[in-house]
Amino acid sequence: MSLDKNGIAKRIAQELKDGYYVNLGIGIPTLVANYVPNNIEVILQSENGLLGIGPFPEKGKADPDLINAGKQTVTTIPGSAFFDSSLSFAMIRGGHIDLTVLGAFEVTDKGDISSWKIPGKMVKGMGGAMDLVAAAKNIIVATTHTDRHGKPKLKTKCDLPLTGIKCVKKIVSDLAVLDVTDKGFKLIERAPGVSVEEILEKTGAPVIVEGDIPEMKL
Amino acid sequence: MSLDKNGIAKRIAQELKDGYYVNLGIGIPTLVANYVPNNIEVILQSENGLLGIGPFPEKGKADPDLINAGKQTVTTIPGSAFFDSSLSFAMIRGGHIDLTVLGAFEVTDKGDISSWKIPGKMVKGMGGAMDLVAAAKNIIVATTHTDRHGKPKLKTKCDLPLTGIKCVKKIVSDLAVLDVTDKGFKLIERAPGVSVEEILEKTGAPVIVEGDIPEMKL
Amino acid sequence: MNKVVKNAKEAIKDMRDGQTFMLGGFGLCGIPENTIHALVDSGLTNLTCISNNAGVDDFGLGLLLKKHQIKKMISSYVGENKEFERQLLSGELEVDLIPQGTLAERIRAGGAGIPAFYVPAGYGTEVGEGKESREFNGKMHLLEYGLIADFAIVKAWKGDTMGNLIYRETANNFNQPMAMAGKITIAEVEILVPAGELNPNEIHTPGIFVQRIFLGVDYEKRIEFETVRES
Amino acid sequence: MNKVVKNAKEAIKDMRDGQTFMLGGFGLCGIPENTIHALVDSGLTNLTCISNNAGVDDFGLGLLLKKHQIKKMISSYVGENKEFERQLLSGELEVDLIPQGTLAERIRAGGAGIPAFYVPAGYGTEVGEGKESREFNGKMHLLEYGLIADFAIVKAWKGDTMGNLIYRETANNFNQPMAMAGKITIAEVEILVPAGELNPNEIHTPGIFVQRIFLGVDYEKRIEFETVRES
Repeated sequence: MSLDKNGIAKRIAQELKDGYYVNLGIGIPTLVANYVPNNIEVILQSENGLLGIGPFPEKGKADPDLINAGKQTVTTIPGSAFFDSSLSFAMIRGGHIDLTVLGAFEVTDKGDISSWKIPGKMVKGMGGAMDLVAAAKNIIVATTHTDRHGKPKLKTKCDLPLTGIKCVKKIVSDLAVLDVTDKGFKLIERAPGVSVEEILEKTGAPVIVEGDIPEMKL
Repeated sequence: MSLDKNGIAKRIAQELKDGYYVNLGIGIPTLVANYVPNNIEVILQSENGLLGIGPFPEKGKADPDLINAGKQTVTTIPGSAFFDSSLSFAMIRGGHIDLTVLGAFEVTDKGDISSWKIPGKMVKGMGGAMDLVAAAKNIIVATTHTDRHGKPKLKTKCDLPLTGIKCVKKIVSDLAVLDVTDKGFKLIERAPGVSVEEILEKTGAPVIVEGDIPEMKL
Repeated sequence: MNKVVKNAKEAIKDMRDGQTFMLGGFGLCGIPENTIHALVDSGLTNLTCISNNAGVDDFGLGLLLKKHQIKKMISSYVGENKEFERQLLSGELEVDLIPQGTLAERIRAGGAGIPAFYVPAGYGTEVGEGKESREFNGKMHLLEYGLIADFAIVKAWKGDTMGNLIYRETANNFNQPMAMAGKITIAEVEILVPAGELNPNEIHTPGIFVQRIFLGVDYEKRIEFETVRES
Repeated sequence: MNKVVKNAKEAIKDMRDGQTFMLGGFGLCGIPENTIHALVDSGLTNLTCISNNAGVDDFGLGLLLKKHQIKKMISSYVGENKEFERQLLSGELEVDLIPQGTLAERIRAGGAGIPAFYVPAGYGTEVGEGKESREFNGKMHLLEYGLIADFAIVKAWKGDTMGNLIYRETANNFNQPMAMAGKITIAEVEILVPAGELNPNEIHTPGIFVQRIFLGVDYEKRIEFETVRES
């Protein structure tokens, strides 16, 4: 059975390691924070100028000077730090972030990603997405395997305007975990009860399948 | 009579305006701080990371964490700020310093300056001098008119390695004040009792002399 | 030296139609509310505005957009604003969208006297079209240029009479780099103290970057998306 | 997450002959004294050192120079050191002199993922020889490259267990940009506190840049030129 949003977030959380500095995009990626294993410490960066994002504030305690990159009110953890936007992107561009998780409209087997603009629709802007994908050491895309019309979002070429090229390293979808390798997509895990055949059918690019593909353990 | 060091510094202090941010080089330029007119406020920048240099500390009160760019112990004035070297040179390079005063081995009528290296002698390095001269909006050179062998330091071409080109705007020497104009040196003032003839004779480049040249008022 | 002005109106008194200004803030967090209101009252038009975001319909930059005072926006993300969308689609408003980190760095570079620099962001995308590119360390980069503005308008938490500024929490954001990049930088602050009362180790923006400062009033500090913990 | 190490010896345990390191400080102000002593004890050789200055004969970097551990210095000003002069003139030591502001910016750029940028400093001088140059805004500039190092070794005043750092007065200098530019950044501090005790508004170097931190001991803080007021 395909995963829901929380399932995807839960699987991505397994990629976290103790001491990681992580930037989580808006949407499913944000949910990853809810599944950080108890035995490790992960520091969340918000590109508007915060290291050490804490949980949302209690009701009535929101501080207008303390928001995340999605403009939501947040809190901080002990050991947090505030800084300006240029230093924030120095962290990102300089490769100091260990892991970036973001959503996508399309991802290719070369690691290209489209995530910011749909022709004909209002263009809101790329925000920090292009900086993040261009510089992150390790990018995981959190996405559904197909769009709401059932069309593959994992393809050989992006039809929508690109956010970055040759940058995505791994995809965690509602159906599978795939690595982006020099030779293209490689199937790593299946969602519980989802067959390799279904994954291949719903992927718009060749997928390398080697040996038995295990089910995700969630 | 030619000015002594303090006389040169005193004349340069007349160029200061209220609210100026000023970087003073080592040597005669440092003395300028002693002659800031009482009715104006000038903020001194030290390129190692301080805005608002105060007087030297009282005996026994030197703080090893608080030095100027000449590595001397200093104090701060109310309203001072500390910052790192990259921000310090952002101020300098970005043109935020109103006036830079520095010494020189040679200056040309094009505004070129040599001040950091004498072939055959130990090279200590340029420190911040090249950054300062390349970016300052307004550079005054404080110098003796001739070297200790009596040779002109104001010339048509620097013989020593350059610190920067086309940057010096004004020279205050022990004999005269000269502007560096598009057409070369222009005599502005004479030191008290020094004749125009003496200045011309001791300058190694043509000097524009227009009308009566007033004596400095010190 | 006197950098203190009475209010926002006095701070922008010599601003002219057609000029370029930078406006600090991220969303509605850390925006210079007093000066925005003074700009609305000024009736200045044909302005180019460098701001990460564009406010909402009835607050922040949205107020200037509604009065058609802005000719061009230079931003990274301009959602959350219907009037903006309308003007953009009708061609009344010109928009230059820039990756957020590149925007922040272009502003810092402008203030730091760096005319141009290379970044990887945007290479291979439409952002890179028409731009110079070059390979460094096996990776392609775009040449990006420093940005300065006639006026930089920033909001800080505390300031002193010499223009030294301290920002609070994530209300720092674009305010700090923009303070460096204005030919004239105007700072409005919630707390204005005499020189010497701020700890010189804690200053984010040294006073050299700030030409005018005033004590802001009546801060609304509107929250864009109030999000609270589920209990 | 555990960034706290016992001492300087542990902090540099995996440093190798021939590596490049950055060393914070300006003159003898703000230098990482503990780690310098550990480097002397380590016997590491053939090192390339990026440091604004070179210490004095019997303190700071001078101690490493005396033991011939440094192959190459990248600095802006190297006076105040006779042994340095001797090694330089005899050809034992290689020196790359860089304008101080360019050096600071190259280090920040390295840490910020900017591979190259343009500055006016040095154009038309021997510093510009062999370098790419280009005109911007009617003025010539040199292309300069970002710098990183295998290790950046910095000294801060206060630090916490997550690596957040606060510098004191002019002991900040090159420490802050260098902290950004080490593949491994080691920070020694005078005061080490648990995470949460530093005010997050006051942090100069966010912990993300720091991999190892320890409480330094026995700081001498030697003054290079003690200058006092004439009474």
